[in-house]
Amino acid sequence: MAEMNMLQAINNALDTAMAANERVLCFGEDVGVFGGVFRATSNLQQKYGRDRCFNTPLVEQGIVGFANGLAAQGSYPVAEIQFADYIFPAFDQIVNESAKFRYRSGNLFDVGGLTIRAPYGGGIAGGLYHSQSPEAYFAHTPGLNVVVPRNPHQAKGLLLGAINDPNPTLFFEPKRLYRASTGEVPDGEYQLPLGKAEVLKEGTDVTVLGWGAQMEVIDKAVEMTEKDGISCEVIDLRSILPWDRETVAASVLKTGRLVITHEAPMTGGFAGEIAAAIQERCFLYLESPITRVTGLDTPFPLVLEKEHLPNHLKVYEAIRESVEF
Amino acid sequence: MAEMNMLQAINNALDTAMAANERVLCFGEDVGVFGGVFRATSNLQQKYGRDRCFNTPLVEQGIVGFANGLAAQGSYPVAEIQFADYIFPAFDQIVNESAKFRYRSGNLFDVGGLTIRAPYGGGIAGGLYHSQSPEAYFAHTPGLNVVVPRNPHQAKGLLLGAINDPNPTLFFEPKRLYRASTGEVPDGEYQLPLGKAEVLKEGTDVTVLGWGAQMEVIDKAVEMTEKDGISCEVIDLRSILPWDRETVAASVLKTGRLVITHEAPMTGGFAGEIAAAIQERCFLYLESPITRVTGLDTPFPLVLEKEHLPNHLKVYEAIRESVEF
Amino acid sequence: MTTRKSSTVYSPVFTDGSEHRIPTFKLLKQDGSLYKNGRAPDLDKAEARRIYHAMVTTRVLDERMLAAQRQGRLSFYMQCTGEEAAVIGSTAALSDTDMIMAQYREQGALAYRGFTIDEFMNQLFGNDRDYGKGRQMPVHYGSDRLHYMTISSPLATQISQATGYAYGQKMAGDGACTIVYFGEGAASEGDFHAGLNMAAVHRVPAIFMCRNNGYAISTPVVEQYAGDGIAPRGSGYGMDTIRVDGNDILAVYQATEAARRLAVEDNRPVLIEAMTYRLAAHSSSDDPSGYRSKDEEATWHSKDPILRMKYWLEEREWWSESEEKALQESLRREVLDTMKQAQKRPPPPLESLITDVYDEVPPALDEQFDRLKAHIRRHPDAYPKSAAHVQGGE
Amino acid sequence: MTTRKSSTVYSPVFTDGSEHRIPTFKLLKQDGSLYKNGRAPDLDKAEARRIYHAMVTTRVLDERMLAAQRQGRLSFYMQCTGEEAAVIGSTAALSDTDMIMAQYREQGALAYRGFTIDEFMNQLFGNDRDYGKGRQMPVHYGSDRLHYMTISSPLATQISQATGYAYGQKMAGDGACTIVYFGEGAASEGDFHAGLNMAAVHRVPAIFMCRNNGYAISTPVVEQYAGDGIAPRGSGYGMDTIRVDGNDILAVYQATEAARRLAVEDNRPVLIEAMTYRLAAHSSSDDPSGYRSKDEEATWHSKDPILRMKYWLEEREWWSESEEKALQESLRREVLDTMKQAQKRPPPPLESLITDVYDEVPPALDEQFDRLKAHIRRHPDAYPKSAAHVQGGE
Ligand SMILES: Cc1ncc(C[n+]2csc(CCOP(=O)(O)OP(=O)(O)O)c2C)c(N)n1
Ligand SMILES: Cc1ncc(C[n+]2csc(CCOP(=O)(O)OP(=O)(O)O)c2C)c(N)n1
Ligand SMILES: [Mg+2]
Ligand SMILES: [Mg+2]
Repeated sequence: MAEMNMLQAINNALDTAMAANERVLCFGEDVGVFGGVFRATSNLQQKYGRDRCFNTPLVEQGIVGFANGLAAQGSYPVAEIQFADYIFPAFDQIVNESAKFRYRSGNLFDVGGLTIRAPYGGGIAGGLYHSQSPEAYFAHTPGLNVVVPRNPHQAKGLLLGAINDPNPTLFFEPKRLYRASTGEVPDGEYQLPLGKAEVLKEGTDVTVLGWGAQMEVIDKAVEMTEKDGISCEVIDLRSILPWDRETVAASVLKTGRLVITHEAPMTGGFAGEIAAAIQERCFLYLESPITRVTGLDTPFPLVLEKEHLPNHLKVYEAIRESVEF
Repeated sequence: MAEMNMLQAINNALDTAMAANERVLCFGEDVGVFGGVFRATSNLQQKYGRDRCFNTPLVEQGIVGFANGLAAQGSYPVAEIQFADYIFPAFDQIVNESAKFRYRSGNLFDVGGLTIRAPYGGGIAGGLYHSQSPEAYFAHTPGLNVVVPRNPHQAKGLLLGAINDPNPTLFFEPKRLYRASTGEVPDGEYQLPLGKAEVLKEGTDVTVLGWGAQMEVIDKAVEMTEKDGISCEVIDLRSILPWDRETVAASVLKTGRLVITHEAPMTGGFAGEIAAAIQERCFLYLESPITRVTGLDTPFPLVLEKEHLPNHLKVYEAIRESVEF
Repeated sequence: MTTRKSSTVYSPVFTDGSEHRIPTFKLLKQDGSLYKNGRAPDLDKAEARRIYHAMVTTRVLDERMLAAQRQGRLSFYMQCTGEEAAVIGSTAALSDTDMIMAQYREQGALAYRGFTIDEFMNQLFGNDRDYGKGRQMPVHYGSDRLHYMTISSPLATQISQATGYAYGQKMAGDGACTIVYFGEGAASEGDFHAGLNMAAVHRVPAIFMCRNNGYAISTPVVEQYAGDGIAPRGSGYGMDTIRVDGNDILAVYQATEAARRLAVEDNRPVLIEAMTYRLAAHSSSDDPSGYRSKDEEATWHSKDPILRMKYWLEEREWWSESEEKALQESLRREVLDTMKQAQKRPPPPLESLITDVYDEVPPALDEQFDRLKAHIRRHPDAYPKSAAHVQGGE
Repeated sequence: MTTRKSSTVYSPVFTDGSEHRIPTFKLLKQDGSLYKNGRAPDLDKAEARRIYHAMVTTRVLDERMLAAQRQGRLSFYMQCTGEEAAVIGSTAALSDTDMIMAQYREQGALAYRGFTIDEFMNQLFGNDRDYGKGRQMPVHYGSDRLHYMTISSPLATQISQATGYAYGQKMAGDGACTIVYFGEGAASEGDFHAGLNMAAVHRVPAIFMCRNNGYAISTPVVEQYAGDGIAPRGSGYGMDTIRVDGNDILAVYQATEAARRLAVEDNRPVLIEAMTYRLAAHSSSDDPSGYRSKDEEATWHSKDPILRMKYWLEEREWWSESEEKALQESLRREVLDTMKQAQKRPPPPLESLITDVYDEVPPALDEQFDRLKAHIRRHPDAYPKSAAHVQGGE
């Protein structure tokens, strides 16, 4: 065990994976000698050589296409997209190729070894193009795993889980936690399961659900509501796709109320899917409408970022409204 | 008025728009002398010249990038993507560029003149890559209009509405209706409003909502339910983004029940957004869970397409279940 | 960086590349004789006959299956006709374990590697023996046994994938390479640029084989690019490049053999532009009469790559008219017989709808499937293909 | 099609383009004198001084704003330092109404066109006078008045857009062209390939100006491409292409002038590769000491494009040391004074969060906004920037 921030935990996960399996490769823009613009791949080139950790030319569609080919060949590519906002040129390679590779070939070929890492989310004064949370764009794509960790311990365990999972995985890293979130991280190999939500706190009045950096926001909000005497059950979804409907439904069957929060705009965001599925599953048990606390239905702003983001105050109010409905 | 099929109506809309405004241009793969692989642009090059209707090189990201630039310059590009399945290489140009052009420039520049047409949907034995319904991928993107017509009359009016609307519009054409759907289409210019759903049939027991080719499916299903004595209110959403929550909510407040159907996979599909928003808006009036009848959470299959698609029998059963809940 | 020496000029001279047109490599004339300065590659009789056999197989298969499509037995088909030399000549120059990543018009490569008529048919009819489990349209073949990646319809996506695949081969050190086929139309896609540039930078053992057949559906090359074809782009990436007469089996073979050496021995990727012509329609859905002339087609018919090879074989007495006749007949018979069998076979089982999305079926999808089965059980007549599968419960 | 004549060879010769390296066009030596064979472009004194003024403005602005960033007054900044000649020399050779579509490091073009220090500052501080309404990060300038498209962070997207914009200019027949700037890193993106190929095919009046400054953040050109830079790709598209010493204001100017003629008079798009160097860090978030040597930086410092122009001006007695001093001082003062003003101004109004997503605010967004305002009214302390805007409101 060592105290690490999230970047260190990710770096440590990559190091662990590369040490364990020589077919694990890390690449992307500035990933090589520089160690990535956030330094998630620091020292990996020095340690494992230029063949296994390297800079690519500046072309996201190429990075993912290259990674798809490598994975089909049997390697374990871990491709970095410098910011999740820049993943869209690779959208076709991900949605039409990675996701459908196994299915269309009748399992003759697959890209199960593929992992794509990308820093995502707001809170770092990044404006339109260094703040987006694109998870919902990918969550409409059967064949993909979409995973988001909330802290260093989770980041390492889920990233190792992603690299070793036999399906292609998008791993979105909440970049505002990169240095802000610290905690104890086990040495060596451990994997956390994909597709499983985690109940972080049990409660009886309302279920509060999120992922990634929103878990911190939820914690703050829940702290406030507890002072008001409201008992919250807190769930970290962790995997957006496939998502753990069982755990969420079980919780809502108990609490009768659900508040979901994410940074992405509300319309078409993944909270919509959850709300739709849970109202269907828990219809007779719901005591108030399922509520979504999200970014506005706009591009991501800069100066008024604070106003835009679903912060703890907004989540707090939503919890209260849900309970007081 | 003339009897037309949907392709003829679309061709007629393009002809009307090009005749009315010399800044309207049509281009895309095989759009020129050939008139498009479905012949939606037949004769336009012959009529308006190679400068205003032309083939592009085979590069969707370029087609949309080019169209974005043209629109920023003040033209009205109508770009064709040969199949909606091939729109993903242009995803970045659409989601990061078209959608955010006006916002990021503080309204100094915009691409409001842009329209992107693409045939979409299943039912033509197209398998994975000639069948997709990608509307939900775009519906998570503030700044875009997403429009789907259900018949020739709607196709012409909505397409003219899209071309003239001061915001970038994705216009998805249900290709299995191209020749199958026929009807009276007015001569000359008329525009149907974007952002407005249409109530096609009033009813009291349950609201049945869809768009595009699913409207035909709904009609068949509703015919069956009426025989069972169930009164359905039928709504064509028409615009997926921005969508007309008012009309849908008003209907559900009346009927207390909602069945939504689309071809795309369920998870992350746009029915999820509608269900989430409507359960919030109509919570106390809902008499049964909002139900979604959709494609499976898989890539689009070929031989078992029929099993995969949300046909009238599945919609019919869902309506009955909703009413009998 | 940016410090490499380059010469200096003192007035603004522009180049559009036209002063260095890339020449075309040829060996074989249409009558089967060699050009005066040409030297045939080292092709023994068995290998030459294997190649020729694959070419004829491809041609016969294409003719029969187009006819079957016209009769309504098949929903869709695409012919390789006219491009057999470009495809088969290049595949033949490789090791049989090199990876092939094709576009969709390269059934000749599969025929050469030994994909059986039965295997073709099962895919074309999407029956229970189709490796692809009836999920993709006809001609989307794949074979792991033959190192032939399953075809994917989105164009050019395989190009950057080939770069990655070849990088993996280099890392594995198994002395294999990847050949990737694509049309001159697909070469306009962003993935082409990505794949070739990355291949040059990362020095992968890949051969980029462009079939320049004059058209992308209806779009002629003059509306596809303004330069001297696809080849000069290779030099732009610093990649070894060659242009070859794509209807010349010997030139294609020899160029690919040399390319493979560069790729495998020196990790130098190679771009080959094979100049050829799509003699048939783009696909069974297309009618080229609207966009090209009969004259143009006739010119290219007179350059038929199969005839050209046949004349060469005959000159060497490696092939005879009677063998030709026997082969054509037996192939036709085999195709027809096998087609009948394949068409009769049942569709893939209902489960194939939901397997292979992930390595295991996720719970939510399983639940959707249960509902589907129950639904089909209630309406067996509406689902004739699969009702039998669900009778008597799960 | 595919019938254009090309010569024939009878053995498999590969080319990787290295035999036709594209030369560099130069006019001006570092000491301000011309190369023997060079002839200066037709630049009068006023124009030369306008250019020089813009270069110095850019340098001073960059120095001051980087310092401001270091002091924490600004969140982010990017310098043009070292590349002023490539940017300003090219913009100066155009008509002031030609369209500019830049990447992000081309503030020099704006300075040349007359963007005021005040306008720069308002954007940098995202205040209520920022044309972009405080939505984008610093250096994402835009000006419709000056025909300068608002910067967008995703790289290379502006390249294919420039092709479309120029097509519109051609259709409008207004005799204007579009110049599009991008780095050699961005030239690896698919949109580069799309934009240049389409420009050549559709014959648009566009100038593709690649600033090859040796690095894309930390990635040196040897890890970006394996060929002879970006220029030979232009010939691959059949596009007129030239490579120019990007630190040589006269060569850049003359090359761009000639390019503009080709573009506007003959609808021939042009690719210019300007060889230069990013003297500063990639951005205020970057530290280049980890990926390049002091020596290399020093070599390029000795090729400073501003000094080079200054020496030339001085030689012609169009500029003096005292003017230099006065200019530097007044610029520094103006920058500092204006910065203070800009920093003090209020942020854009709360409404700017929701306007301009569409031409009109859609009802659902309006409702979200109402809820936001109500929320802020309940928690004014949490939103110091905007609480004032909603007091007493609806
Ligand atoms: C990304 C994408 N865009 C469009 C299509 C539709 N399409 C299929 S084949 C084709 C033409 C391809 O031409 P080329 O690459 O020259 O190959 P050829 O058919 O001539 O062998 C087009 C436009 C597609 N399959 N994928
Ligand atoms: C699509 C995309 N990918 C990645 C980035 C992150 N990024 C910003 S600048 C840059 C390097 C650009 O290098 P180059 O084009 O050479 O321009 P220079 O900075 O040298 O002027 C990168 C990778 C981005 N902005 N957009
Ligand atoms: Mg072709
Ligand atoms: Mg650079």
